[in-house]
Amino acid sequence: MNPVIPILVIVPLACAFLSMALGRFVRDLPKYFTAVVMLFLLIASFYSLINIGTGLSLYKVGGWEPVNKIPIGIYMVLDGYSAIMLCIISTIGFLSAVYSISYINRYTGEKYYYALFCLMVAGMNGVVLSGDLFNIFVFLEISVISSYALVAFGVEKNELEASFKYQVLGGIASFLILFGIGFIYWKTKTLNIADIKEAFKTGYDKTFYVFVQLLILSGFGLKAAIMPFHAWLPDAHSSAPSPISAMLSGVFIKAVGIYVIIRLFFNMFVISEEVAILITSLGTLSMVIGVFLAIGQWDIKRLLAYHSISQMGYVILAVGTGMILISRGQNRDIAALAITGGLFHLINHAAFKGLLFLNAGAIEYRLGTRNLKEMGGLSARMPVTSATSFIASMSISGLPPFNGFFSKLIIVIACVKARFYLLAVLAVIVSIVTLASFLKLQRYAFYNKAPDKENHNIKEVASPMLFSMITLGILCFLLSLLAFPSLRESILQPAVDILMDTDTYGLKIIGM
Amino acid sequence: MTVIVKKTTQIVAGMIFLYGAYVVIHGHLTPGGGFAGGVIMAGAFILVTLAFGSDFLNLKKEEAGSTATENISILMVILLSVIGLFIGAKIFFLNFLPKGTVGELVSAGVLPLYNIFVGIEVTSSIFIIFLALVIYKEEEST
Amino acid sequence: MELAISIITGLMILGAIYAIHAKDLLSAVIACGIVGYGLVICFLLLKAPDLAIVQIVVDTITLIIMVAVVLNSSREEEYSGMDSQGTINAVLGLIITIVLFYFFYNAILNLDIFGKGALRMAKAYIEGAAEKTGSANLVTGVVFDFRGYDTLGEATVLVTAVLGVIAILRLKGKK
Amino acid sequence: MITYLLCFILFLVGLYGVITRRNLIKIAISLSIMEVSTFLFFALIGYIEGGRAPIVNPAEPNQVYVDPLPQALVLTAIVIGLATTSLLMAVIIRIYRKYKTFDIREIRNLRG
Repeated sequence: MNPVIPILVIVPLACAFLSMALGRFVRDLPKYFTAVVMLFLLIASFYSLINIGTGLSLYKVGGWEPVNKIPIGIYMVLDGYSAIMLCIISTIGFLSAVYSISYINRYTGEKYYYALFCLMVAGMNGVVLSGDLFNIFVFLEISVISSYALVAFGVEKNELEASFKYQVLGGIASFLILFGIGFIYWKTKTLNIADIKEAFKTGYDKTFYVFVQLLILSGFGLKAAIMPFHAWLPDAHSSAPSPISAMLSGVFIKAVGIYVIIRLFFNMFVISEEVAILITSLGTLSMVIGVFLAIGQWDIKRLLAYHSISQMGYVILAVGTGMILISRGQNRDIAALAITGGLFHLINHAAFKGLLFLNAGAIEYRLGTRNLKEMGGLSARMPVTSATSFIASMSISGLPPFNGFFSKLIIVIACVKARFYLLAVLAVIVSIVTLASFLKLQRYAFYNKAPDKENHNIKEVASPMLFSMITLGILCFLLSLLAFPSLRESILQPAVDILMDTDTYGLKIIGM
Repeated sequence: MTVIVKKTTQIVAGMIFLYGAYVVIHGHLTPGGGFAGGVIMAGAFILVTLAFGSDFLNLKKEEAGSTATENISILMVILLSVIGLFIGAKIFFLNFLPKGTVGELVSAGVLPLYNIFVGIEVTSSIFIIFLALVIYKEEEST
Repeated sequence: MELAISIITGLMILGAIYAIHAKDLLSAVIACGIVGYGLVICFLLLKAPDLAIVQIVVDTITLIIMVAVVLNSSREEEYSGMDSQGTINAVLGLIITIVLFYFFYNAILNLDIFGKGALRMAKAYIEGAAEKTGSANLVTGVVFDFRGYDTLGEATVLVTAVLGVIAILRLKGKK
Repeated sequence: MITYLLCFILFLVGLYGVITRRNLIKIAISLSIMEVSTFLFFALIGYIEGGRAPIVNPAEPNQVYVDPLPQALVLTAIVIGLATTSLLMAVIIRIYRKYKTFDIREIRNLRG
């Protein structure tokens, strides 16, 4: 058994508690310790991505072997799909932690911030690595509770209100998920995802099955802010401190929302056409409505938050298209292409949305405002922020040669090949509207004349923040290399294979 | 609070605390365990705080002490779970101590240790939550 | 057995409805506490003593915290009649609950009847747990040994909440 | 059957409360009612008729026990519920100090 798997969860947990215990004596310890630990996680997760290849690695916690082919302990599973997600979490996590070193010194209680940050990362790693339904719930709660606290970290009116809304909707989501888990246990008498898959394959009652899928979909959909459940996202993501906004938008909604939905609907449930169509239409709805809500915003972080809903719509749309094709038994190559596009966009979104929120944080750090109307002329005063923000804006709008272009291109090609022409057209239109919205952002924030002359002391932000922004800017270029077939096959293809392997995935894990 | 309340609390809280400790230590034999015993012990502390009020107790100091206890005990739980990675079969969460006979006080390997550390952790956590609310109220009003 | 639990659950529902509709916040909080104590009795009837012990203390502590919050602030629920948004919410809430109830009713028709469930994953726990973990209390055995990883997560959740509470109750957020 | 239905009705009462109430404390109460119903649901699933509480007595083998796994899950979930409730109460206290009201209609800085 591969000892890296539990270490990926244990190390951030231990880091959180150690920095709480030692932060009392050494004041500056938590921030550097957190950054070092995140660097370690970055190395470990890239190591596991390279190491895992097309394989599948299983860790039986406590060493409990299955009895009569029924798993009795908790399984942790590392495969291509979770390895990609781990890399996203640790990359953005590391850069946000570095960025926080100079950003968070405006706040009091820094050591609580870093402890909660580590706990959030530990929770997400736990969710991603888990192969057990209830274990997913427990680790989801760790990361979600720490994100509640981090959203309210500024303890001003807006932060508290956003955190309250988020907690209420998150609470409902948790209970829906818990009820869904109860239903699944009632029917199958097991909690292991692979085992549940095998139990579901032997036949099931239709009404029960649809009800459970709806419970799970609405529960995790609330966490992922898919369209009818999106109400908390713009508030929470715009009120949090900027590195946390980058984590929430760039990683969090993916790790605890989209990742789990995709994992459960491909590798636990037997894909049914109605639910596939439902997921695709929810994705389309998020994509279209999110962007139209974004275009009227003047608060820079709210604008970005609405774009997160819209961009997540792309991912769900692509994956849903793949699900429809699989459930209809049509061409599996096109389904694989659609899922590839979805996963590729997931990775890209983490890079450019993380960067955009860090840019917004840099602007807020110097100007003290988030209102676009009060900005202007920043391109001369903050050249690095301006340049990286330009890269990210072009990337999210899908202009070549940036990464967003390639993933959107793959999604559109897959939709056209699957003969969903309407979806393809909508995807292109939404991309154009996104471009318009970001041109507005660029113009008002960086190129317009400043509204008043008092901004003479505005200068570029400190070097840790610059480091994070520049690295993400470079990543926006480099990730477009994933579109090339050789890289795509070695990194994205294993994940897609795991998801497409709906028949033997469960048997493989139980047999291990 | 009146003298009667304080005197009664002294006796009752001690008994509640002992009962909680009993539940924690016998967690692997009788109903209860680290969580049940931990919340009972926290109840004893909360009772004392409610009865004696903040004039008598130095709340800030208590809170700092509880936080340290909590961190150390959760670190011990993690340590117990990680020890399995370094000895014997190299398995995370291995029950590495001898199991003993079912029904005896010293049995079940590491389970009593988990119970004790989780009990301490739960006690201090719930006590801190309570203290944080009380302290906040007082600081707000001054 | 089924009858007794149904009666207690019925009382809990009444308590819950009262808690939601009471004008006085203090009585609402206490009604909510009663719902929690009803759950304790259900746990005892359902042969779950561990849960009963934990729930009765946790419910009391939650009640103490909630009562403290209400007593330190206002007790009255300011409820200035129904406005349009309120009506929309009420209708929406009713529709959602009715639809969910209908789905639930149809979904559970073909599942195991109360008290007649079979064992699958838990069979190994009951048959071998005492030997495998050495613990006479099967729940402790499951919590700390078979699913010890969950328990680590659970303890972490509690610590996370503590950190969160301390962080939120700082007097000043920014320097 | 009827017990499950009543349990779900309890859940729905909580959900209805969360959707319709305008008072922060009432919303917290509704959430904790939903929480209670979920715990009850798990305990109901695990019950086996004629089963004993899951504490093994080595002197009496071959007994029927109720399913210990849902109980372990509820034990975990109760503590998680306590954690979420206390965090929610902390935020509610802060909000009350800032706005001097529990009414959600007056706590609306964030819109649009």
